[in-house]
Amino acid sequence: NDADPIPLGVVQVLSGPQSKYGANANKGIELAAEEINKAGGINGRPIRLFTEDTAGSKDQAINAVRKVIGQNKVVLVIGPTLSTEVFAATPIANQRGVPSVALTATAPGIAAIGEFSFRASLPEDRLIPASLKRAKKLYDIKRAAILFANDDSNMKSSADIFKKEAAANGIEVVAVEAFSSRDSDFSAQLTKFAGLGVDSVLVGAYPDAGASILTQARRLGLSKVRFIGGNGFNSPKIIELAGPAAEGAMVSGPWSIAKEDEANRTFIAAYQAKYGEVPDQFGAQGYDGMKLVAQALKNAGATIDTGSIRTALQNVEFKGVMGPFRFDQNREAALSDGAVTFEVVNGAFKIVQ
Amino acid sequence: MLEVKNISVRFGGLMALNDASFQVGRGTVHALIGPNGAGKTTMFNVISGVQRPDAGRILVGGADITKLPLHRRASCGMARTFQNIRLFSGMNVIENVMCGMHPTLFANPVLSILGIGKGRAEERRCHGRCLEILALVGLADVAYSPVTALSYGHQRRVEIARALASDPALLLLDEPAAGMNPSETRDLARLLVTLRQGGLTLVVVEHDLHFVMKLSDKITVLNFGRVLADGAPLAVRNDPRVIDAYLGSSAASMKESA
Amino acid sequence: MSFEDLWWTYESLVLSIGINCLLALSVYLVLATGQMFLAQGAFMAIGAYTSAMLSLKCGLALPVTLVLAMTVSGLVAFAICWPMLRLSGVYLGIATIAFGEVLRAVIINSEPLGGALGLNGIPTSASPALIYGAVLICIVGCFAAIRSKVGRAMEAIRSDETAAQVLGINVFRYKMAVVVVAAMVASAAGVLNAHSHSSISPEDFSFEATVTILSFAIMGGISTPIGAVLGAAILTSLPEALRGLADYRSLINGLIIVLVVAFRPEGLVSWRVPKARRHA
Amino acid sequence: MLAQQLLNGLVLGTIYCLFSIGFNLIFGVLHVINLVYGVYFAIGAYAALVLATTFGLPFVAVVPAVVCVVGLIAAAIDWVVLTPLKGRDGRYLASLIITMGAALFLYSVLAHAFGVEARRFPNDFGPSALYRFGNISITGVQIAILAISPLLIGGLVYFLRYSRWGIAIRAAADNERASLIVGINPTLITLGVSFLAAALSATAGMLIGLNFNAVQPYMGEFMMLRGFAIVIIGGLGSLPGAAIAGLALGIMEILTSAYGSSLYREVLTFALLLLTLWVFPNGLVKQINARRP
Amino acid sequence: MNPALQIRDLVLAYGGITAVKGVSLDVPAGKTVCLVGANGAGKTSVMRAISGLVKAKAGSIRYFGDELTGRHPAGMAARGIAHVPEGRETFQRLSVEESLRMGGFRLPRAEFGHRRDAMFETFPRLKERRTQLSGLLSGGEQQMLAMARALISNPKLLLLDEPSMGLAPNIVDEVFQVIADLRQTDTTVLLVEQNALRALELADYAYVMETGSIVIEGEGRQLANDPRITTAYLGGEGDCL
Ligand SMILES: Nc1ncnc2c1ncn2[C@@H]1O[C@H](COP(=O)(O)OP(=O)(O)OP(=O)(O)O)[C@@H](O)[C@H]1O
Ligand SMILES: Nc1ncnc2c1ncn2[C@@H]1O[C@H](COP(=O)(O)OP(=O)(O)OP(=O)(O)O)[C@@H](O)[C@H]1O
Ligand SMILES: [Mg+2]
Ligand SMILES: [Mg+2]
Repeated sequence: NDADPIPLGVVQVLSGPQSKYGANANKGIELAAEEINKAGGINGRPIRLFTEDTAGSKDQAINAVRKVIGQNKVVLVIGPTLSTEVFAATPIANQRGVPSVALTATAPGIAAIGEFSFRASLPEDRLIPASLKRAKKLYDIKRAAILFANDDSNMKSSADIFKKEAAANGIEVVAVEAFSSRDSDFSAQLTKFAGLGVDSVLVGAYPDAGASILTQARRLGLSKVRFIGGNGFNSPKIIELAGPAAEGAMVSGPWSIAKEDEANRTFIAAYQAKYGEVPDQFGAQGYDGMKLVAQALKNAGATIDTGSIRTALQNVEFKGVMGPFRFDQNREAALSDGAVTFEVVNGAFKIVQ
Repeated sequence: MLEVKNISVRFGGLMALNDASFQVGRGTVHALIGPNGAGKTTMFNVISGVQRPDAGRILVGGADITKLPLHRRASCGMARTFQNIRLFSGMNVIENVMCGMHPTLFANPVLSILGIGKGRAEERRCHGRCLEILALVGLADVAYSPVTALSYGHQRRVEIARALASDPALLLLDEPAAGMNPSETRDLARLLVTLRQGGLTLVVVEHDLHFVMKLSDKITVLNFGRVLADGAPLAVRNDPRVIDAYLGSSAASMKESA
Repeated sequence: MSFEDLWWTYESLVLSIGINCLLALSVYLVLATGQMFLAQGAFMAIGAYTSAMLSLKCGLALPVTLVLAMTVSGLVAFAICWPMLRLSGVYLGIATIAFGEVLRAVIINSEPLGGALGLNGIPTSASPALIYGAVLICIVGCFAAIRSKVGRAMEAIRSDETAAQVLGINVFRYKMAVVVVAAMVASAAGVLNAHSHSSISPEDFSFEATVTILSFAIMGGISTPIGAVLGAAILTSLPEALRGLADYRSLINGLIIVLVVAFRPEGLVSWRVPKARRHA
Repeated sequence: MLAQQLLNGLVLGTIYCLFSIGFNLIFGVLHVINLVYGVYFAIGAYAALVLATTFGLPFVAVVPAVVCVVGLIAAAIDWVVLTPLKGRDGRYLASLIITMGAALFLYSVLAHAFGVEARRFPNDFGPSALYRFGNISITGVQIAILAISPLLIGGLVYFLRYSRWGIAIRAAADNERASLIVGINPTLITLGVSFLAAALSATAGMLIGLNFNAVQPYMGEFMMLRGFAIVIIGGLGSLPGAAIAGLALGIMEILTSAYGSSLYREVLTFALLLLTLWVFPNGLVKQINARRP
Repeated sequence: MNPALQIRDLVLAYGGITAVKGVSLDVPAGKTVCLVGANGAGKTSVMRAISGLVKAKAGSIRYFGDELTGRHPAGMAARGIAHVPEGRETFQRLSVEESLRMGGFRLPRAEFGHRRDAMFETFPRLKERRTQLSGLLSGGEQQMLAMARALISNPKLLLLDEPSMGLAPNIVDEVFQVIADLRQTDTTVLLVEQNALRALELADYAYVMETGSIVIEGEGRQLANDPRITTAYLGGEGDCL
């Protein structure tokens, strides 16, 4: 029927410790869906979201994807949140020929899972070089240390990319240290860095651990050292938690609350109005991801089936709060103007050129 | 049958056994008595291998078993009961006794698991034999009750039945009559006499002197881990050192009853 | 919803239940001898990684990798028996968990095994028939074993090791045999898990995974294999059954576990298997 | 650098001690594995956070309030969760599972109430000053941790060993029926121990939340595994053992990261545990086996 | 005479099995009453019911007029009831001295010291072993400890379940002496004993139980010479073979 809602699956971590990533992405998705439906839907048809929680578990991610496809007959799946979940669950969608769009997973190889597997998040090998290049130019960093959560696949790949790009930019990496995502004490690693006289620390950590690292570093006297984060760092949470210790930290991302364009301002205002808090990168990714999918559906025209959606996704041209967007040949994100780099100045992210 | 040679066991500063030696003749009933804490149970523990002695040797039928692993002693024909009852609390009475037969079950475990061939036959034999033993100690009618539902005295009988199940040549009983009234004690004594006639060698620790005097062929008295006296029941009973350390005033009543 | 869709929707769940049944049985076996041998996660990992590597790198078929992985696990279990079985009670429990965590850290830091990301694209060749066949064999095997002299010896060991030894039961040999068998069952579960989900990563075999596996057996009841299996089935499907509750899911899930254990501390199934068959 | 690293180790080790004493009370003395213990850690931190932000209480008032509030909450929860297991054998395992369920429940409650994202204390809350002695820096919170922990450990050891109620705790854990006979109610004792242990856990949670300045619902989880390891390495039920093990583990973790590689830092705990048990199968401070062979 | 303990139609069951089927007995204050019977007769069950360890299915237990059924077992010690249980029930991980402290939990520190010294005088063996963990004591030593743990609190009602079990003859004498001495005080004693002859001779009054019911009762000395008893429970004329 022409007026029937278009069923879409949303599979995210909505409970458990990792829900801080999935829940925010989901907020962005719902906000976008609401706007789309308010604006008349897709070619006259509203969209309907079937949202399922994975609790951060692979098994549940698989079952959730199976449920939205098998039972709710969705034509496309948005998610899952974490890279490991994507690796487990996306093959299932592929098996049925249902396109899936991962919005937040950054580990390498995700789009390669199958013909129907897309990834809208900018992988880190596009973000980190930007940070390093600018940091090198602005602050002339020479001696760096790497610190990352080695039991987290995203952070592990951050660290690998840091290593490679530091070499490419002529930055000497004098130490590579790790921690576990469950840790909250980083004093040993940081004291060691202080002893090695590094001028910068390249961090693969999520905001919670990242803020602790910054706070402890300042305490241990690494006050002049520049901290450069990977994608995990790109959150206002870092500033909120680390307070003054966050000053001078740098990060690159596809999006920042500091981006001063019309689309971004409207998005932030709408998000704040709906949820009473400012969005973080996950919220923006969710929002843009949903809008991107809607654009593709619109392009697919009247005959909405999984095949046509796949083609539409492959060819979509979209401009969201993160800037212009399309997928490349390998179904990876190809943001045409790439990453923006920010630095914390006076308790807020400022874009640096 | 059993030779205990210069056994010493030390717990911290305490010599629980101090150079204790005695011999048990084949087919006899040998009593081990002594004050509380004299080391009788410790001696049983050493003989059955539960406790490693600090010095000394244990010989059974001439063979030195001092270093033999615990579980191998059962197949040498040794069985024991525990003073503080140690039944397998999750099982019922007959299962407990069947566990006692374990060293006499030789069928391949795989056959037993599958319940075929030798395994099956053996299982039947085991079950039948255990029922007989239970009848012997007067527990036939509670064969299938959980052991935890038994009164103290009955649990003690299960202990004895379980020890008998392996068809031992040497049986060590630690206070078998504790918790039994005089008539029950008498039944037990009768049972033990029958067993001795069947060629079984018995070592008994017991504080019930009537029982000990009537039943035993020889008595060893332990005191502070040392052998205080060793000999025929009458001689031991009249030994002033034994009266002083162990019997107390009851020595007098013993004489009357004898 | 057509039957086909219904089956497709719950296929993974059904497979997971079978695999978790195997794990629960592995826990059941060790607990039946009173050993807190909690390396199920570790042996699952050994099975899963061995089989995944063999099929990804050498292209071997599932039956072959299954047998090889189980052999490897059996050997590893055999090797760690000697130091481990000197420990008893919670000491053994925590030591086996520690073994699992050490193994996991080694995998995390090992590039060939994919590090924290794990291995992906493993052929999904585990069929429901294979998984449930294995479960059936294990259940029947467990029942047959506990009804024989082997089962009596196992319970005797659980109840009082010293007394069992005095009765002539070779406690060490029994414990070792049970641990090796349990490790092989757990590794079979690991293999089947890898080949039904297509991806494995170290976090699947963490401490939490082991506790979850343990909870299958405890909640179902460890007096019979049926209890363990039932526990696995219920606890595996619970998160799916509660999907309607959205974010209150884990809250209710936790509450259900508390209530079940509080009202049935011996587990859902608490009857015991007789260890002496009554003959006429 | 070495001096700073040793100080880092000392602080971390003391934090481990603080956490493990209470854990050992439940695990080693009551013979119950209580996974909720890690939640009390977080509840302690959140309680402090709420008292400090919503009610604006000063640090000195927050500490006793947290101890009482969390202690009572814990006693109530443990009464629901642990009393059904009384007198059962296999208490370790059943308690592990029931408290796992309870922890799942409570984590959800915390997450619903406070969100899963980290929160922080107000800037000027608690002894937040930073002191520098030459190359070495130390914060007021760290000094507080270093000062409070030995007092608590010493006090608890004395209490358990010599006071009548301390003996009663061990008696109730040892033989419930006998303790009923002599007129000690094991249920009340359990509740008392829950209160005590949770108060310790909450204190630790609050201090650690302050030290790292991040409070999260799941913050206790990373301590739980180490708590297990420390209690086992030290010897079940031995508070001095746990103190030694906690301190040693903290220092060794820091030194390994500092002079070896931090890649294997997390494993160190478990490798250390396996090595210790290899040599001392009953932990460093062996509890005398009170069962005759 | 004021009965310290008045049991009426007491019924006890374990699961489906009725172990005690309507027992009534009286223990007058300050007297010693003895309960004898074969294994499994239900003696221990009656004792446990008094101290609240098993719940009565029916019937009443009055202690100086106060109904005990349904009361929490932990409250019995405060009422002045002490129990030497079957199987000793010692605190394995507590030292001898600590165990005694638990027995005298309510005593002030100084009084506890006196009572403890008195116990050590009665059982010198315990004094020698005062710092040893109870679980490592020999069987007889544990029995002495259970006895001392009960006596130390100066109970008003003392429940003794086979107090002489596992004790050497000279210590058995000591225990019977203690019980005889208690007759001189106002302590009430309910005694279960397999050493029935001596118990009956000591007791003011005695009950004989058989499969859950009381079958004979009477003055202690009178029963000691009753032929029904001597043949069934006392093993005839003491000749065991
Ligand atoms: N494992 C141990 N550690 C310390 N002391 C022990 C240990 N085992 C036994 N003892 C001590 O050794 C002594 C001898 O104990 P044992 O049990 O052999 O005495 P017994 O002769 O059997 O006494 P009873 O007649 O009371 O049973 C006792 O004083 C006991 O306290
Ligand atoms: N925990 C229990 N569960 C089930 N039945 C029990 C339990 N305890 C005792 N019984 C049953 O209750 C009856 C009375 O037992 P009780 O222990 O009171 O006997 P008793 O007179 O003290 O015997 P004994 O002289 O052997 O100590 C027995 O038949 C016994 O089987
Ligand atoms: Mg003895
Ligand atoms: Mg009795």
